[in-house]
Amino acid sequence: MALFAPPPMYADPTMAADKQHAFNPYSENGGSILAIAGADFTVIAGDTRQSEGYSIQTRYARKVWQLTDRCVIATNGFAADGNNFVKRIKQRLEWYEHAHQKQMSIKAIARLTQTMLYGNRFFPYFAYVILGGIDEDGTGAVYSFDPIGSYEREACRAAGAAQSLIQPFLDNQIYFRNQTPAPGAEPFVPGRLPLSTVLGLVIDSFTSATEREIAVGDGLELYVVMKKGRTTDDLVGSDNLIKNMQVQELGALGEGGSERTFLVSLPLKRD
Amino acid sequence: MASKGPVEGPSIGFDFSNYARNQYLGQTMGGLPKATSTGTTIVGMKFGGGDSGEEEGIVLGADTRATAGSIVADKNCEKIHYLTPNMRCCGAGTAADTEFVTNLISSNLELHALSQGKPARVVTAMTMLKQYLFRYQGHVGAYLVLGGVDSTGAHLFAVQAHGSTDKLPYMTLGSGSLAAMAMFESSFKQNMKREEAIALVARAIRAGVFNDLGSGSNVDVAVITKAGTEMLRNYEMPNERGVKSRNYKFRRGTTAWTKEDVRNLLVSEEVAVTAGAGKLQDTTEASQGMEVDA
Amino acid sequence: MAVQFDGGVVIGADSRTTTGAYIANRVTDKLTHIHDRIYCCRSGSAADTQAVADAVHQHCQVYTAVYGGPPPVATVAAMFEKLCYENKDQLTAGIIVAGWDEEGGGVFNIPVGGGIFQQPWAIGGSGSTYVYGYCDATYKEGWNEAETVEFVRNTLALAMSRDGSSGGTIRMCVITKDKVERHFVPGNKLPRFWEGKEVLAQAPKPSIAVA
Amino acid sequence: MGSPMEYNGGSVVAMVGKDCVAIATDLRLGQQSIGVAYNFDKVVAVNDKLYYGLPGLATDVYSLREHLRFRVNMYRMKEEREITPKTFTHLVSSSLYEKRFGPWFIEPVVAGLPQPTELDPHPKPFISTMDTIGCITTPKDFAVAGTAADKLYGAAEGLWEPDLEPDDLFETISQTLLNAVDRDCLSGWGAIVHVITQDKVVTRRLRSRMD
Amino acid sequence: MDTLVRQLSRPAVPVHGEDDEAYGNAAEWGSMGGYGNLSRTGAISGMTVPRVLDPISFLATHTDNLSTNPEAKIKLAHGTTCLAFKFRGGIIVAVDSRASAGSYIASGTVKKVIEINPYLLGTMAGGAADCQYWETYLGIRCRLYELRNKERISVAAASKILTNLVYQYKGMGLSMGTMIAGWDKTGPALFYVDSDGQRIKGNLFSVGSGSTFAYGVLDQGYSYDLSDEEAQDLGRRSIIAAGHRDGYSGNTCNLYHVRENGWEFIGNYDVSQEWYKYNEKEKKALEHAGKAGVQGGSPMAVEA
Amino acid sequence: MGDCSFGITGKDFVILASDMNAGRGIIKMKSDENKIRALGPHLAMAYGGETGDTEQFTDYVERNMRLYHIRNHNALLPPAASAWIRRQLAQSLRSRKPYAVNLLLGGFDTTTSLPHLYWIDYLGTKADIPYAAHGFGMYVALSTMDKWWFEGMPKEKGVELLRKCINEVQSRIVVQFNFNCILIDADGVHQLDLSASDPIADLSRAPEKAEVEVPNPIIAAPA
Repeated sequence: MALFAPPPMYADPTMAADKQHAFNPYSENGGSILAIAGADFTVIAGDTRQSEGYSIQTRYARKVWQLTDRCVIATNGFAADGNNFVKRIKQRLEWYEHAHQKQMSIKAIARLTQTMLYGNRFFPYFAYVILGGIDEDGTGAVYSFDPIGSYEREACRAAGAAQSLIQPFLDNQIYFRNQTPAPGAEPFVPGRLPLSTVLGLVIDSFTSATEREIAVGDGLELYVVMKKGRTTDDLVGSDNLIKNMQVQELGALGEGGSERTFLVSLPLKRD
Repeated sequence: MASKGPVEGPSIGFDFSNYARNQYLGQTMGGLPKATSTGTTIVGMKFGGGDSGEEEGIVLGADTRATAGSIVADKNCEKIHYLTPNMRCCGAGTAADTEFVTNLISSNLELHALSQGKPARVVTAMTMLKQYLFRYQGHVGAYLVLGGVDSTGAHLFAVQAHGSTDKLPYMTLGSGSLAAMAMFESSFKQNMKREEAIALVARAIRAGVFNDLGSGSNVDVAVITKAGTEMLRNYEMPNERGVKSRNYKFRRGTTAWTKEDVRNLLVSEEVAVTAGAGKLQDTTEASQGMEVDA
Repeated sequence: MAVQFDGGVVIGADSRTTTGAYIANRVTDKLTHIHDRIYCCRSGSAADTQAVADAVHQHCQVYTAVYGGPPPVATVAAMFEKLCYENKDQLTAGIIVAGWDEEGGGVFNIPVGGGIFQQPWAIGGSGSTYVYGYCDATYKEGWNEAETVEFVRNTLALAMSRDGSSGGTIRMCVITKDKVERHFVPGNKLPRFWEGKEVLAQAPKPSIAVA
Repeated sequence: MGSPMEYNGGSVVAMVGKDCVAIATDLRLGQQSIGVAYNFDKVVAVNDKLYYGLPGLATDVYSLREHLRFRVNMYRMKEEREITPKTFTHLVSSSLYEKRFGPWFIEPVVAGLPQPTELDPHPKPFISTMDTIGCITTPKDFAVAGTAADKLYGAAEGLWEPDLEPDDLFETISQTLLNAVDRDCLSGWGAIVHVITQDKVVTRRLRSRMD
Repeated sequence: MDTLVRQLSRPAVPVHGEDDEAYGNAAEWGSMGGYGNLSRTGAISGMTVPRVLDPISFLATHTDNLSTNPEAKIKLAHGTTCLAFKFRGGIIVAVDSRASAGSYIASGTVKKVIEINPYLLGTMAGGAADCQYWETYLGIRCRLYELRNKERISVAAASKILTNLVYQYKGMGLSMGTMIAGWDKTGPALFYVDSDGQRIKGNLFSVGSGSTFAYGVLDQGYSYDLSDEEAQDLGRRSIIAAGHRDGYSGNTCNLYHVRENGWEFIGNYDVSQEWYKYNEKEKKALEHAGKAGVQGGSPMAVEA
Repeated sequence: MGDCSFGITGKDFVILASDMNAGRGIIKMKSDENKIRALGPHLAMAYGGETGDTEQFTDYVERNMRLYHIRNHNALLPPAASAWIRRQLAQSLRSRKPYAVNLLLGGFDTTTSLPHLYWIDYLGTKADIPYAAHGFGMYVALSTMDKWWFEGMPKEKGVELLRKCINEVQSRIVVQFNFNCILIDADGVHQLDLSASDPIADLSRAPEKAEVEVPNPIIAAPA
C-alpha cells in the first residue's frame, strides 16, 4: 500500500474495527409526553423521570421547553438526541428573529422541525417530537412528528414509553370515540373541552401511566399556553388546584408577547 | 409422537411434546415469546439470639410488583411463598417457576414431615430445592431466599436457579438486590432485636421499591421464630394511588350493542322427595324406611 | 489450596463468590466437609461443585456404613475424579481433596477436566495462577503445622490481592489425627505485601493545608 | 412477523364490579395482517357463574379449550359439584405449567362469581389471568391479555372505578375494550361482553369498528 | 498514530456538498433555512451520515422500517392502501388514513394525499416522512418550473423529477410507493413512482399493504365509462373493502377527483361506518335481486 | 408453488373450487390436477400446501372418514368432521415433522339441510365462515366476496360470484391458474363444469351420482 496515498474513505482500517462491536449511539430513556389542544389554549405535558434499563438516571430531567411565547416543544426517546435537537431548534429560531424581527409561527416551526429531522434521515434523531401552542388565528394547535420528520396537526397526541397506554384513554375522553351521545343530545365535538377538564385528563393520564409503566413517574410538568387576552382564573383560580400542584407563570420571551404560558408541576409516584 | 390416545391420561412431570412444534413455529413466525423474568426485590436476615435477649429468628421481605416487560402486570402480588408452618421462601426470577417450585417442595416437605413424625428442617427444604433446580440446569429460573426456624435454630439460605446455595446472616436477590444490599451492608448488626430487624428489612425493600424500576408498590414482611410465622402482608403501602381527579362512570346506553341474550339463572330451588307414582311422600317416613344415599 | 505436613494437612480458601461483577457472597465457606478428617476446596461453578461434593459426602457415609471405618483420602479423591471425569461435558468443577488417614496426610488435586494428582501442596481456582511463583520459591519440605499455616495464609493473601474473583476473608482448617481446627482471618487482618506506591513526577508540595 | 402470540391477534379483558364480574373479548381471527373471520369467540362458559377467555394462537385456543372441557368434566364426575373460579384457575395454571418447556401460546383470563360457603359466606367476585406458563395473578380491579394488552392496561387504569353496578360495569368494560382494540391492528372486528351477576348472565354483542 | 490524526481532521462524511455539520450550515441562517438552498445543489446540501463503515446497514439495524425488525427502537409508521384510476370523467384518487408502527395504530388521521399543487396530487405509501418530504419538495420544483417556463409542468415531467430524486438515494433505505396524478395539456395522467426507481404510466393502480383487497373490488367494478358518481363510489368502496380486511389500513377514506381545472376534494368518510352502510345496502339489494328466500341476521354464522 | 382455492356457501349448497396446478419450483408440470377430495357422500375438501404432505394427509383423512362411515353406517357430519380434521393438524403440528396443509372443508348436513364451510390452516386454526379462500385467493378475492356475497344465495349467484373471484385471480396474480370446481347439495357431490355457459343448468339436467358410493349401506329390511 503506498506509504502516503490516503486509503479510500470506506476502506479505512480503523473504521473496520466498528464492524465487530456495532456502533450503537442510541439508548432509551423512558418517560412519556402528551399534548392536548383546546379552543384557545394548549396543554403540553411530560414526566420528569429519565431512566435506562432498570435504573433511574435522574428523577428530574426536563423534556418540555418553551420555544416562543406561542410555542412549546416536548421530546421523548433518547434524551441526548432530544436535548440536542431542542438546542439546535432554539438556535434556528434565534437566527429567524434576527432575519425577520418577529417570532416564528408554530406552523412554520413545524415545517422547520421536519426539515431538521429529515436532514438526519440516515442518522436519525431517536426522538419523538411534539409541538404545542397557539396558531396565528389564536386556536390551540398540536403538531406531532416521527423521528425522521413526518408530521401532522392533531387535537391530541401522546408519545413515549406509555404512548400505547395513554392514547386509547384520550381517544375515548377527548375525541369521545365509541361513545354514542344521549338520545336527542347533539353529537360530541372534540376540541372544545374546558381547561379544567383537560387538566384533569392530563393528570389522570399520567397517574394511570405511572401505575402501569415502570419508566414513567417521579414528577409531571405541564405547560399551558393561552391565547391573547384569555381569562386565566380557571387555571390560577384556587378551587380546582389538586392539593400539591403548583402553578407559575413564565415570563414572555419576545418583546410585547401577549400570549401567556404557565408551568404547572406536581409530583408523581416514585416507585 | 406418543399420543396419549383419545383420553389424555394424567401425566407427571414436564410434557415436552410441544417443544418440537414451538421450535418449528419459532422459525416460521420469526421468534418466540420470552418467558417474562420479572424484576423484584427480596431480602432475608437473621435476628435475635446472642445478647439481644430475644430468641433467634428470621425476617423475610419482598416487594409486590410483578412486571411483564416494562408493563406492571400485578400491583400487589405475593412473593413470600408458604413452605411449612415454620418456613417461608421469597422468589425472584421467572414468576411461574418460583410459584411451582415452592408449591412442589412445600407438599413434599409435608409428606416428609408426616413420614418422619417431626417437622422438616430448613436444610432439608434447601437440599430439595437445590437438587430439583440443579437437575434442570437453570432452565427453571427460580432465585429464592429461604428462611425458617427448626429444632437446630434459625437458618437463612439463598438458592440460585442453577442449584448453588449460600448460607448467610443476610441476603438480597432480584433486580433490586443491589439497592437493598446497600441498606444491609451499612446497617446490619448481629443479634438485632425483632423490631429493629423488621425496620431494617422494610428499609431494604423500600430501597429496591424506589430505586429499582423492576420493583415497586408495597412491602411484605414475614417474621419467623420458634413460636411460628407471622405474615405481615402489605406491612407498608408507600405507593397508594391517589383518587383520580375526574369520575369516569359512563351514561348508561353509551355503548351501542346489536344483540342481547339474557340467561336468568336458578336462584333458589326446593327439593321434594317422591317415591314412585309422583306422590308427595311425607319426608320423615320416607327417610326412615330407606337408606338414602345422601 | 491444601498443603501436607508431617502429621496432617492444612487446607485453606478465600471467601468470595461472584455472579458476573457482583459479589453474591463475600463470606463463602469453600472448605466443604466430606468426612470426619477429609475436607475439599471447591472452585469453578458453585452449583456444580456443591452437587458433586454432596454426592461424594453421601458416598462416604455409605462407605463408612459398609466398611465400618473412614474412607482413605485417596478413595475419596477417586470418587470425586470419577464424577468429574464422567460428567466433564456438563461440569465446571476444580476440586482439591485434603485430609488425614492412617497413612498420614494426603492432598489430591482434581482440575476441571478430571484427572487426579497427588501433591505435597496443591493450589487451584482463578487466583492460583498468580501465586505459582511464590509457592515454588517458598515451599520447603518438613514444615511443622505453624509454618505450613503461615505459608497457606500468605499464599492466599497474595492471590486475593491480585485476582479480582478472589477476596473477602481467609478460611483455613488444620486436619490431624486428633483434631480438625478452623482458622479465620477477617478481610481487614489479611497479611499485606507491596501494594504499589503511585510513582508520579515529584509533584510540588501543596501549599495549603489539606484536611 | 412477530411471535405466535401475534399471529392470529385477539384480546380479552375481565373486570370486577359490585357483586358482579364482566368478561369481554374481540371476535377477530386473522392471519397476520389479513382478517379471516369475525365470529371467533374466545370466551367460553364453564358454568353459569364461571367464564374464561383464551387470547393467543388460535389453534391452541381450540386445543386448550378441548383439554379444559375434559378436565372440568372429570372434576364434575369426581367431586359431584361445580368447580370454583379459584380451583379452575389453578387447574388452568397447572395445565399450562405442565408444558413449561413447550408452552401453549395462550394467556388465559378467568372471571367468575364464587358461591357462598360456610368458610367464606360473602365471597368477593373473582378474576385472574396468567402468562403462557401459568403464573397466576388475581387482580382486584381488572385483568387484560392479548395483542392489545398494553392499550387495555392504559384504558382500564383510566376508566375503571371500584364498586360499579352491573349496568355501569357493562359500559366501562365495553368502552375499555373498544377504545383499546381501535388502537391495535390485530384486534377488534366485533366484540362480545358477558356481565355475570348472581341471578343472571347478560351477553351483548357490541357494534364495534369493522376495520 | 497517523490514522488517528487523519480521522480527527476529516469532517463529518457528507453525501453531497462539503459543509461541515458541526458548525451548522451558514445557508441555514434566517429564511434560507430548510428548503432555501435546495434548488442550487439539486438535493439537500448535506445529509448527515454516521461515520461508520456501512451507514446503510447502520440505518437498517436501528430503524424498524416495515416492522420487519421489531427490536429496533426507531419505529417508522407503515401500512396503507392507496388507489387511483383514470376514467371518462378524469382521475379518482382514494386513500385510507391509518399509520401503524408494529401492531400499534400510531395515527388514524394521516393525510396520505399530498396536494403538490392545484393540478397535481401525490399519494403516500411506505415511509410517511419520505413521501411527505419529497413530494412537498416536488411542489417547489414544479412551481420553479412554472416561473421559468410560464406554463404548468406536465405530469410526466413532474413524476420524472421525483423518480430521479429518489433514485439518488437508491438502496440507502428510503421507502416510498407513490402515485402522481394530474391533468395537463395531454389530458389526465397517472404515474406510479417508488423508491426502487420504478416509474410506470397507467390507468389504474393500487399501492400498499391493503392494495390486493382494493384490487378485488376495483377490478370487478371498473369500466372506463363509469359516471363521475359511480367512479367516486367505486373508489370509496374499494378503500372500505381494503380497510375491512387489512389490519394495517382503515380509519377514514379521503377521496379526490382530478378534473381538467385541477383536483377537487370530494370528502372524508369513516371506513367502519361506510362498511356498515354498504353491508346493509348491498346485502338488501343483492338478496332482492337474487329473489331468494331471505333470512336476516348477520352474514356470519355465530358459533353458539 | 402457490395454490388458490375458494369456498362459497349459499341457501342449500356449498361450492368448492381449487386450482389445478402441480409442479416443482417455478415449473408447472401439470395443469389439470384435481385438488379436491370427496370424503363422503356430502363432504369434500379442497387442499393446498406442502407438496407430499397434501397427498399423505388427504389419504389419511379420507380413509378415516370412510372407516367411520363403515363402522357407523352414516358419514361423519360436517361439524364433527371439521373438529376431527382440525385436531389431526393440531396434533401433527406437535410432532417432529408437521403436515403443512391448508384446506377448505365443505359439506352439506343432511340432518339439518344446512351447508357448512370450514377454513382450516396448517396450524389447526379453524374458522366457520360463509365464504373463504386459501393461498393467493385470500389476498385479492376475499374483498370481492365481501361485496358480492349475500345470505341465502341461490346456486346461480354462487357460480357468478365464483367466476368473479377466478377472474380477479387470473387478472391480478402473476401465476396462471385454471380451476376445478364441485358443488355439494342435498343430492351429494357434483362436478361443476365452469366452461359451460350455465353449469347449474347442466347440473340439474343430469345430477351425476356422488363420486363416493355409500360404503356398507344399511339394507332396508324387506317390508
